[in-house]
Amino acid sequence: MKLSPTQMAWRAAQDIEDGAYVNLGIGFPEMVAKFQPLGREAIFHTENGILGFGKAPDPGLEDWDLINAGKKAVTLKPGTAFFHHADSFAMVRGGHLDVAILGAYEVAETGDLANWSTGPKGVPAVGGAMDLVHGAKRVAVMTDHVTKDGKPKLLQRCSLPLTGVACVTRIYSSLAVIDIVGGRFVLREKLAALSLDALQAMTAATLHLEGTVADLIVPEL
Amino acid sequence: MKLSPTQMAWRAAQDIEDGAYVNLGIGFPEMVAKFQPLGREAIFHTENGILGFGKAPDPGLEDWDLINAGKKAVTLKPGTAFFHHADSFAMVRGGHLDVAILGAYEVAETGDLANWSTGPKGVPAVGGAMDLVHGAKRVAVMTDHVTKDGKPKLLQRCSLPLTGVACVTRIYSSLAVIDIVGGRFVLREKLAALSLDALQAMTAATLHLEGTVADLIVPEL
Amino acid sequence: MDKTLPDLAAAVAGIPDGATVMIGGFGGSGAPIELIHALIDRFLATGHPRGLTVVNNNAGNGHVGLAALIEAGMMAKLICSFPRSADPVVFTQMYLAGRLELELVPQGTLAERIRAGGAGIPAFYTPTSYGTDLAIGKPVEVFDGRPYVQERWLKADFALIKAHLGDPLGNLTYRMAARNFNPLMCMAAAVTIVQVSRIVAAGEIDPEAVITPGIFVQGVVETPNPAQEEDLNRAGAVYPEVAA
Amino acid sequence: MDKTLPDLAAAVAGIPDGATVMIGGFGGSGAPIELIHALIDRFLATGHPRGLTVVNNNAGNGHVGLAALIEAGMMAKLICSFPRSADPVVFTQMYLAGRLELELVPQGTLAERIRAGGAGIPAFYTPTSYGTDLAIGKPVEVFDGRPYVQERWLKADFALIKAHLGDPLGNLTYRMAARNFNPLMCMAAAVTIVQVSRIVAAGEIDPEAVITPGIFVQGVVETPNPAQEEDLNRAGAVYPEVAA
Repeated sequence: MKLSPTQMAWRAAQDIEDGAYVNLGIGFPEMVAKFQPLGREAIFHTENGILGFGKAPDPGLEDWDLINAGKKAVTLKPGTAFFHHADSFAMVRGGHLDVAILGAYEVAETGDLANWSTGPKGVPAVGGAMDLVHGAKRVAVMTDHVTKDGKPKLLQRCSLPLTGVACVTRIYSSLAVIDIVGGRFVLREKLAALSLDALQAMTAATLHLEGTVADLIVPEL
Repeated sequence: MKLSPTQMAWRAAQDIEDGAYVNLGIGFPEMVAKFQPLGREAIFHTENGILGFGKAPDPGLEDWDLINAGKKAVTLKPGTAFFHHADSFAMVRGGHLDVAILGAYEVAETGDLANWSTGPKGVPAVGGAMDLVHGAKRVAVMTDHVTKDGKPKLLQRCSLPLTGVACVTRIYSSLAVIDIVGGRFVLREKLAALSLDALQAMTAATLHLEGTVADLIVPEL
Repeated sequence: MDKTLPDLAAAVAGIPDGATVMIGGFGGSGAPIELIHALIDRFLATGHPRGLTVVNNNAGNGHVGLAALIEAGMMAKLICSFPRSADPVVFTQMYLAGRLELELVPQGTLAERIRAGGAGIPAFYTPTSYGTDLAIGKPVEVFDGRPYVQERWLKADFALIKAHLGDPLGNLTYRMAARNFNPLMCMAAAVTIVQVSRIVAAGEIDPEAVITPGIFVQGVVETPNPAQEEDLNRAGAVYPEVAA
Repeated sequence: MDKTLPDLAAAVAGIPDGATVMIGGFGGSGAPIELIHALIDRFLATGHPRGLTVVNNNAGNGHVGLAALIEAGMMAKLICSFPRSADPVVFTQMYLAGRLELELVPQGTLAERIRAGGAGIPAFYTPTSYGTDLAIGKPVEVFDGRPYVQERWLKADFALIKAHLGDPLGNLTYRMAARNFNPLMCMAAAVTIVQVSRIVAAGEIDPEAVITPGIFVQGVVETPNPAQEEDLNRAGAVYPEVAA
């Protein structure tokens, strides 16, 4: 019993304010755009130089000059703007984004993130991740709470090569919503059917409590 | 017997190649644009964000959003481009200009230039001069050979605050054309009626000779 | 999202005493005269804001716009490249009287420092000013055998900007060379307030033609037929007008 | 002045062995496929240029464009941010076999290094990569209490660029997100060669709409109806075509 990536995306979407400027990482985080609460409209930024793009076009109607950072086709909306890569990362690095939501291999209670390299073997690829973690006012992570073989992904210290130091402020996991405050994991929400002990057992650093822990309630999707 | 500023501008214009990108300093150097030799067309850059602008409009037809760095009205030409100040100085600092022509208070045989401050009194103003002296492939100076009270402006070392170190490559003076090569003044042209000794007497650093010294011949203007 | 502001007074209402304010323009072109005058109006009515640090390429001309803001006594410090103009008497008197601090910055360095502020680049190296009085006290480093001066970013609390078209999302276009410092200052200020000649609906500005994307803009106020500083000065204008 | 080039072969004729070549594009969008293929044609006919250092955001996809250039064996080193794609097999095999050097650069740092190369900024500081393996060996400095990594400019001997409209002066526009790295690379290369869908007369591009002013461009070649890498890959294209 855990949230699907779609459900994690839904939960992450609930925290995005009306009018927020948001960058969604390649892959599952891209789904966040689909779940904007009624009456709120975020403005999405993609590293390759578009602000305020719309949803995917119908198949066959793609224009391959109009893609997002994941190389997927997107569409125009009233108010879309194009710009080059240096201006795009000025938006990122300059702190103009409100929220960035990224995937993760590991997150540490220090806020350190590892999401770009699984080690010295294979082909390393970093893309815009190292820039994004220093750019947005809030850097959130969307991730399964544990690896496919059941090992914790929320750790005291990351073991994989870092993407950034002390950069993550909130984790939307498949089991819980956890803030990172002052180098500690602070549990905000967890699945109601899951005990705190069970959640702690799947987390390799202490889950601190500040006030009540709400139930993590997500619709069937 | 000396060249007028207009005649200096004419002489400087003869060295500008067809298709050269050129920035002309505020004041007398601006006149260089009027004397492009037949069959050659330079492209003029102004710090405030125009490339390829045209001549001054007729009085009464000025548009004050279309001005040069000297705040004088200019006009559009086919192929004009607008850009912001950071892009404008990327052109300058990035070495994309072929020629910059500036005024001078003093020039040293080292290539040092002083043209922005007459000392601690009064209001200092630098504008784009310190950027331009490091930007263009050729940095030339247009200046009277001596001050109004007859003192040399071409010196071993500048006495006034520097605009740039080792930056000037050619001097168009009211008496001569002088290159700066390896920290020495090399005389290329002088007014025919002026003896080398007389010219040297008005110059506070040695004028070196390499090959023939041509006559500096300029039309009545 | 609607970043439209109702009027000029509302647009400048939030600027506090002691703020650092970037003001767009190169001389008069691109100078947000109406926003500046609204800020002067507020100061004359309330005594605030004062003690401002202003970033602008110049130091005003005549007795309108930036010069009028100096003349009103609202400015403590000016960061600029060229404090000369056809009629710089306001700045010159204030500066020579020691009532105004001046930080003189080469024009390209000023532009790049502002861009750096907007782009999250805390420092960069430039050949500009090496070996001159304007490099005194700044770190120097040699790259590829050539010396460069380290310069720091420049940020502001507010930017007052003049653009041509704006939409409710804050997307902007400019008019010819009135672009100059304006797009850079939009990036470098925490709160960027823009006067535009016309507010158009989102989508009316071609996405290819947007010069400042809305992410850099917090407020847009429509100001049709904005004054040109040059025209005002040729007419001998003074702000605020002195009663005859 | 006329920067127009007669054809693609002429456009790529001057690139020597060992050159550093920036190639525009983000994945397939904005990738100058026809210029790349012309360069491959030259290599196949003459054995030159080889040993190239290429700067691109990615490392090719399938067997066309950048991937085909790698597959032909012309590249010694790749500077990029993201050497993954739908079909990265060409790069991956070459890299894992040790036949290709890789310099991995965070995407925003790559963009800023290229801009710095074009803007005469030899080095700058960025928060990006601080504390990571990609900062190893780079100077770190603290500004306002926060650590930053020093990064160096990136320049090239040549840039191969895809734009939309171009005029004989070299003024360019781009098409939507195909803009990406292209305007930056135009600035950072000693010789910038651009394929455009259409060459128009000087003055036909609105001066406000020029994205790359001609000063950054040395040659323009008209290439109507340019191929999209994505379309080629979906059709299973291989360059050069293998005789059946």
